[in-house]
Amino acid sequence: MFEAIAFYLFAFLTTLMFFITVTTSQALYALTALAAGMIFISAFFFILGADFLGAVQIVVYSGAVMALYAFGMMFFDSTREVKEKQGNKLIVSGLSILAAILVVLIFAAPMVTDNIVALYPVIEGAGNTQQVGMVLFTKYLVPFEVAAVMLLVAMIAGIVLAGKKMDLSITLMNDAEIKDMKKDQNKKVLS
Amino acid sequence: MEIGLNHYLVLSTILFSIGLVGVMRRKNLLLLFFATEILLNSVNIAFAAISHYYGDLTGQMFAFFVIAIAASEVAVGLGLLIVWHKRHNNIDLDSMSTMKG
Amino acid sequence: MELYLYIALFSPLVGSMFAALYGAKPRTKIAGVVPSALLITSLIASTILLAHILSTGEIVHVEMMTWMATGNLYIPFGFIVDQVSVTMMMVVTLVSSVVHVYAIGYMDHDKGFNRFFSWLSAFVFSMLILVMSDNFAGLFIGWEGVGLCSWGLIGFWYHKESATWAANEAFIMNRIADLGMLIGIFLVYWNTGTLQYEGAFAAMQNLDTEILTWMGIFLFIGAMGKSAQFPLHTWLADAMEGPTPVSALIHAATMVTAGVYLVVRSNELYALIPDVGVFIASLGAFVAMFAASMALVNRDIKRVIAYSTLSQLGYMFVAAGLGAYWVALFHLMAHAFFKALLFLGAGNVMHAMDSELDPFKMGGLGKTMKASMVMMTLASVALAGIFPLAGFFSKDIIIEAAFVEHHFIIYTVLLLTAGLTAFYSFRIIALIFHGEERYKLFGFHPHEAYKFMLVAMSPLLILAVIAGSLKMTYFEMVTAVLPATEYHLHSVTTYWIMTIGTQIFVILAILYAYKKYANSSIKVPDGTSKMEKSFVYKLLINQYYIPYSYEQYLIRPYRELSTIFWKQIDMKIVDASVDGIAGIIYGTGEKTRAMQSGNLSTMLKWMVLGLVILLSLAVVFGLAARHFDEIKVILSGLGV
Amino acid sequence: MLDHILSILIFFPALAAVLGFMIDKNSIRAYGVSVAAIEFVLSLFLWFSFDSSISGMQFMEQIPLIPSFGINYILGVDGISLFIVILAAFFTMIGIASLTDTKNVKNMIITLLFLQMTMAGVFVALDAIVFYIFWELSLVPMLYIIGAWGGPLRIYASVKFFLYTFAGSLVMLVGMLFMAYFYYQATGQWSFAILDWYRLILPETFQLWLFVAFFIGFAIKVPMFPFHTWLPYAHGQAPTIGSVILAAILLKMGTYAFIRFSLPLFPDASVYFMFPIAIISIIMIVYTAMIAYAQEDVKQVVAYSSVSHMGVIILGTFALNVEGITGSIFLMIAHGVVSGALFLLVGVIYERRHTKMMSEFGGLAHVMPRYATIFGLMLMASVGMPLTINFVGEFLSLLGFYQQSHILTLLAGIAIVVGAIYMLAAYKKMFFGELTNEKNKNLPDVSKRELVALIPLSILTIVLGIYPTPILKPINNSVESIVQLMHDKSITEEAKTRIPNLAASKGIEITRTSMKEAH
Repeated sequence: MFEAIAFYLFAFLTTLMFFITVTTSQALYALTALAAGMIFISAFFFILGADFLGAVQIVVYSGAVMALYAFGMMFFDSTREVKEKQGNKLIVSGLSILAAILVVLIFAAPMVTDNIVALYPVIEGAGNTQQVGMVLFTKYLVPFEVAAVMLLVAMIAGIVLAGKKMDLSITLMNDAEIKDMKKDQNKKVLS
Repeated sequence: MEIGLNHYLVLSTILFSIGLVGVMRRKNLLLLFFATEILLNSVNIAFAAISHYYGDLTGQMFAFFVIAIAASEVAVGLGLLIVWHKRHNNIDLDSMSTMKG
Repeated sequence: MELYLYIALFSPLVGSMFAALYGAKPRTKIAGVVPSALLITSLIASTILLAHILSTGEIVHVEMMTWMATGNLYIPFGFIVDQVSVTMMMVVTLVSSVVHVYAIGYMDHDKGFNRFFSWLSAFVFSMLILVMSDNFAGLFIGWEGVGLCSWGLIGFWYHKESATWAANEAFIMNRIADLGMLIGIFLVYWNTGTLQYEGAFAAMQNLDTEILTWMGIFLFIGAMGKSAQFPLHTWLADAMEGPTPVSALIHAATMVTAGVYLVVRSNELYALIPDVGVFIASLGAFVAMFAASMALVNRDIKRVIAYSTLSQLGYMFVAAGLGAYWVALFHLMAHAFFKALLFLGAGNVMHAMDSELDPFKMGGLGKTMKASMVMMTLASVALAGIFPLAGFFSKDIIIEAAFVEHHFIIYTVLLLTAGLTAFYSFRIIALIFHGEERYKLFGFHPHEAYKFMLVAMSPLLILAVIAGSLKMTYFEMVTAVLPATEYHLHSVTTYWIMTIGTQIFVILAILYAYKKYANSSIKVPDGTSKMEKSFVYKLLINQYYIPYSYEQYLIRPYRELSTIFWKQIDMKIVDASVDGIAGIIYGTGEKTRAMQSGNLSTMLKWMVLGLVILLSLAVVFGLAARHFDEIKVILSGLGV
Repeated sequence: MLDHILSILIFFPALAAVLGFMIDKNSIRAYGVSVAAIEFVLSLFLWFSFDSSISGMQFMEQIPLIPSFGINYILGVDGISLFIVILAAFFTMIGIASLTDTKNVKNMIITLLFLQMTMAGVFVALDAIVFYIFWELSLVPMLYIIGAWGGPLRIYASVKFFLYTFAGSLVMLVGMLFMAYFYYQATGQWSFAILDWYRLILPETFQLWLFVAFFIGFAIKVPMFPFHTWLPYAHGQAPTIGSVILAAILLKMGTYAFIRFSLPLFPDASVYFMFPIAIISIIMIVYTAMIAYAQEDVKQVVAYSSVSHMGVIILGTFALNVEGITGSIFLMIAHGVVSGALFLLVGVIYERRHTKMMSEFGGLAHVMPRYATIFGLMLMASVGMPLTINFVGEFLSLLGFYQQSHILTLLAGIAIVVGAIYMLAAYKKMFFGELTNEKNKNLPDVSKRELVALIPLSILTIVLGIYPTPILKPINNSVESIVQLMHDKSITEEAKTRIPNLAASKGIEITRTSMKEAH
């Protein structure tokens, strides 16, 4: 009973948050709603007994990703309202709903068979974190390491991409310098 | 009232389609990234649920990796976003049409 | 004897090549003299062969080399000189020698003099191959060869539109018939296994009548083309565009008789299928009458003579069709002499009148051209079949044969035609040589031809006069290879009544022609007289509207259909459908290019659409896999 | 040297072409002519040392390329391919010799030498993959020739030519792969060797499908109605030399492949499709002849006449008896000579007047008598006058098919009538009549360089028309063995009766097509 109440509550909240994220015209609202949605999702993980995953979700998303987004938004004028030309709403919603129905249909049909054999069964008598650790460092060791390298690469890439000409500051330049820079940029764009 | 796997799957589907809506209607690149996060997370829910109901840890493992990928995506994506913004002073999707065939 | 055979055959070829060497050079007498001399050599060689055959009765048969050999097919270049082919050789070499010598004078001023002799000798060579070959394929070589030379000679004055048109018409019409001939040859090969006359005719004795009938019909179609039988006759009259010596040689004496030769040569085949023979005879009789009727009113000397040739060819086919092969051959020979003479005489007249052909514009030429007048008159008498000239012996016997064989309709037609023949022959004689000197009105200055031309014509004159007396000798010679049917009426009285009756009928026709056309009241017709307005006259002068209808209903539709095929079907359907396929591919590319607008948002929408499609496919296939058995039942119910 | 003469024939011109890049521009013509002449002498040497009493393959070479898939470099000639190889070398030679002053003459000569390589390769290859490679490679030089030296529509024409033929040959490739797969299924070994395939007896349904696959590739190349529309464009736009080689040799690839592949591999299917193909051929013959009559451009007349004649070749091939097939092979050579000469002749006048419209001419016989004479000779050969080279082929082809069907042969025989119509009409328009066009008044007659090409062709036309035996005999022997093979291989009753049994009728043992020699 408690589980059901929790599920429906968080389901409602997550849906709402995400809905706000995709519909609001304020970037800041969207960011906040997304962060909230992420935290609500971790609740499902806890309900499902995947404690470690829930913790990671909160740490990574709300901590790291959202912080990154927040920093990113500082580069742009995030306070100004985002102008978005809207296309045909009917197509957008229609396609989405159609996709949803189809996925549900697929889920409803063949997945609920019982002949799925667990590849890495839950180990009795061990906590979730323990289990995760055991599987992650035995069976998924190589992917895990690869994922680590990938994160490293992504980090470097992020720094390199974003950090180009970090030392330039438009506010500190005079008009002539800005003009020069613009010219340079234009050239680059053209090339 | 028992909450079964299907409930989670339906929830995941709903979130997924909200993500799709976002992907399709957002013209701001940053907000588009938000929508992709939603997509990834909706799948994570499904993974975790399946993992739970079948007593198999594979789902959780996949969810981990999805999170890792999401994190790196954000890192690289934001980097690119900043570069674009520096050049063009906007991050409007409609301005990105150099791949016109 | 083989040496003489080769000399007879190849000296015209050498002559042709010799003249061809001078082809692009300005005219020179030597290009005419050498081929003529070589032709006379050929004539002498043929005469020796004739003497040999007459004295010993031996047939000369040589096989020079293999032409085609593949599978079971074996075709050599083989030549045979027997009683039939030696007759043809004599006719061909004799008439062509005369014509060559004559043409040296006639073509005197033409700048294509050298080319003319090259073609003319080449023609003689082809004709000799035709008559001397010992197989159907060799015959076909000659057959096409004479067609080619005829094309070159009709279109000799190639700057004249009408000449080239006539040349092409003759060639194409002959080709139509040649197709029949080719099919006939195929039939012979696949049914007898050989194309050699000897083997083929021997094998034919055991074949079905039906196959033989088809063979006979197809071979005869070939003969119809070359001998200009109805309905392929129109080219012969148009072929008169060629120089007159050509008309004399090709379109009177030799090439057009090739069809008769073919039927005579294949007598063993036609003897087996008398029904086809009757058809040939009927067609011949029809053409005899039909052509003679057109000759009645024509206002072109050469065309009149051409129609007369056509009419006489009809006679020959009657004889050949009725089984009187030797008679056909005999008439062929006699006809060659007097008709060539007639043409050459007409050539003299043309020469004198600056190529004017309308006899109504002549008249009274007898005073200046006595020799020509005598020759043409004698030739016409021979043609009309008056005793004792050649025509009497050869032509009357055909009429008699028709009577004896109880084909009375043919007999009547031929008899009437004999009258018509006499009438139209003497119509032009009267118009040209007698009556008022109308040419003065048009400012012509006629003169007699060169002496040597007249001398050259004299052998023909002599033969036209005396050929009849050779009848029995000839009969004995040629019946060694042909069926020896003699045509005698049972009752002597009937014979005399018929002969004298025919003679009187013919003489009356001649007198009528003189009365009508030799008087001084003849004017150049201007289309106003009552006769010219009559329907019959119009019908005849327009050749029964046959050339007109060919032009309207065959040539023009062919031309239009060709254009439609090209412009409409080939370009707009066949090619366009190919281009259409390419166009569809290009078009899809152009259309779908809009998808690649480069706008990320649009592309994302497409991505979602793709996702939806994939998902639907998954659902469909999932359902199909689950309900496979039911679907199978439904499909089998639908009959798939 | 004899052991590798075929490889030498293929790769010598290619090597020479590569070296040709280093040759100075001024001496390239002499270089090209001498290379082509050596090639031609080599091909004559091949003929000289060819044993015409053997019906099978000779001068076989075999080098494994991909042994695990049975792809080998196998070469060999028999009577069927020998003369086309010689003809190809011959045309390359006179083509280069008579080449008029074009831009980039060096590239042209090098391209022609490459083309010679591919042509030789196609006709001597006995491995399906090697055959296919040369088959496709031959498109490239021709594409370049049309695209680089062609008329105003050259890009369209060359792309059409390439895509059309390429699409067809892809279908053929699928057929070949399936054939090899079938061979693998039947024997447990991969093989692309044609002589291995000859031994395979296929079920009738397979034969039908494979026949169709091969047919599409070949038919487009021939080109057969309704796939012929690339040809007029290609000919119309190609430079003279391109048209000559295209008509004389490249088109023969299709008909040659019919005899090399379709007939012996699928005898039952050949019999099954005999009448449909015969009807297509008849449509080809009559329809394109009529189109030729309607043309205003003399080159198009010759181009369409090519299609018409190819119809007779196909008809002869599908007569499926010795007379017909021998005739069709002979006609391939004959048509090569005659149409090549006709295209050269058209090139002569185009060179002088830069137009091919017949309405521009008229009365040319007055100013160019020698030209008119040679054109007349070739015209008569094209029309099928006896004692010219074409007649032998046409006569035998039609004679052969007459055994199969009387009515269809009668219809096909219309070729000799309609052929005469368009050719004579074209000749009349060009050469006869008064000389009306001022521009034509001072045209020079054929030059020495042009005569270098035209005289040998004229001599060939007549000599082979009078004495075809030296060519007919080797062809005949090889064809007999193929017909016998087809008879032995055929399954259905109809095929057994349609294809004659030579061994029985002749009472002699005909050597089976060289399977022993292959291994």
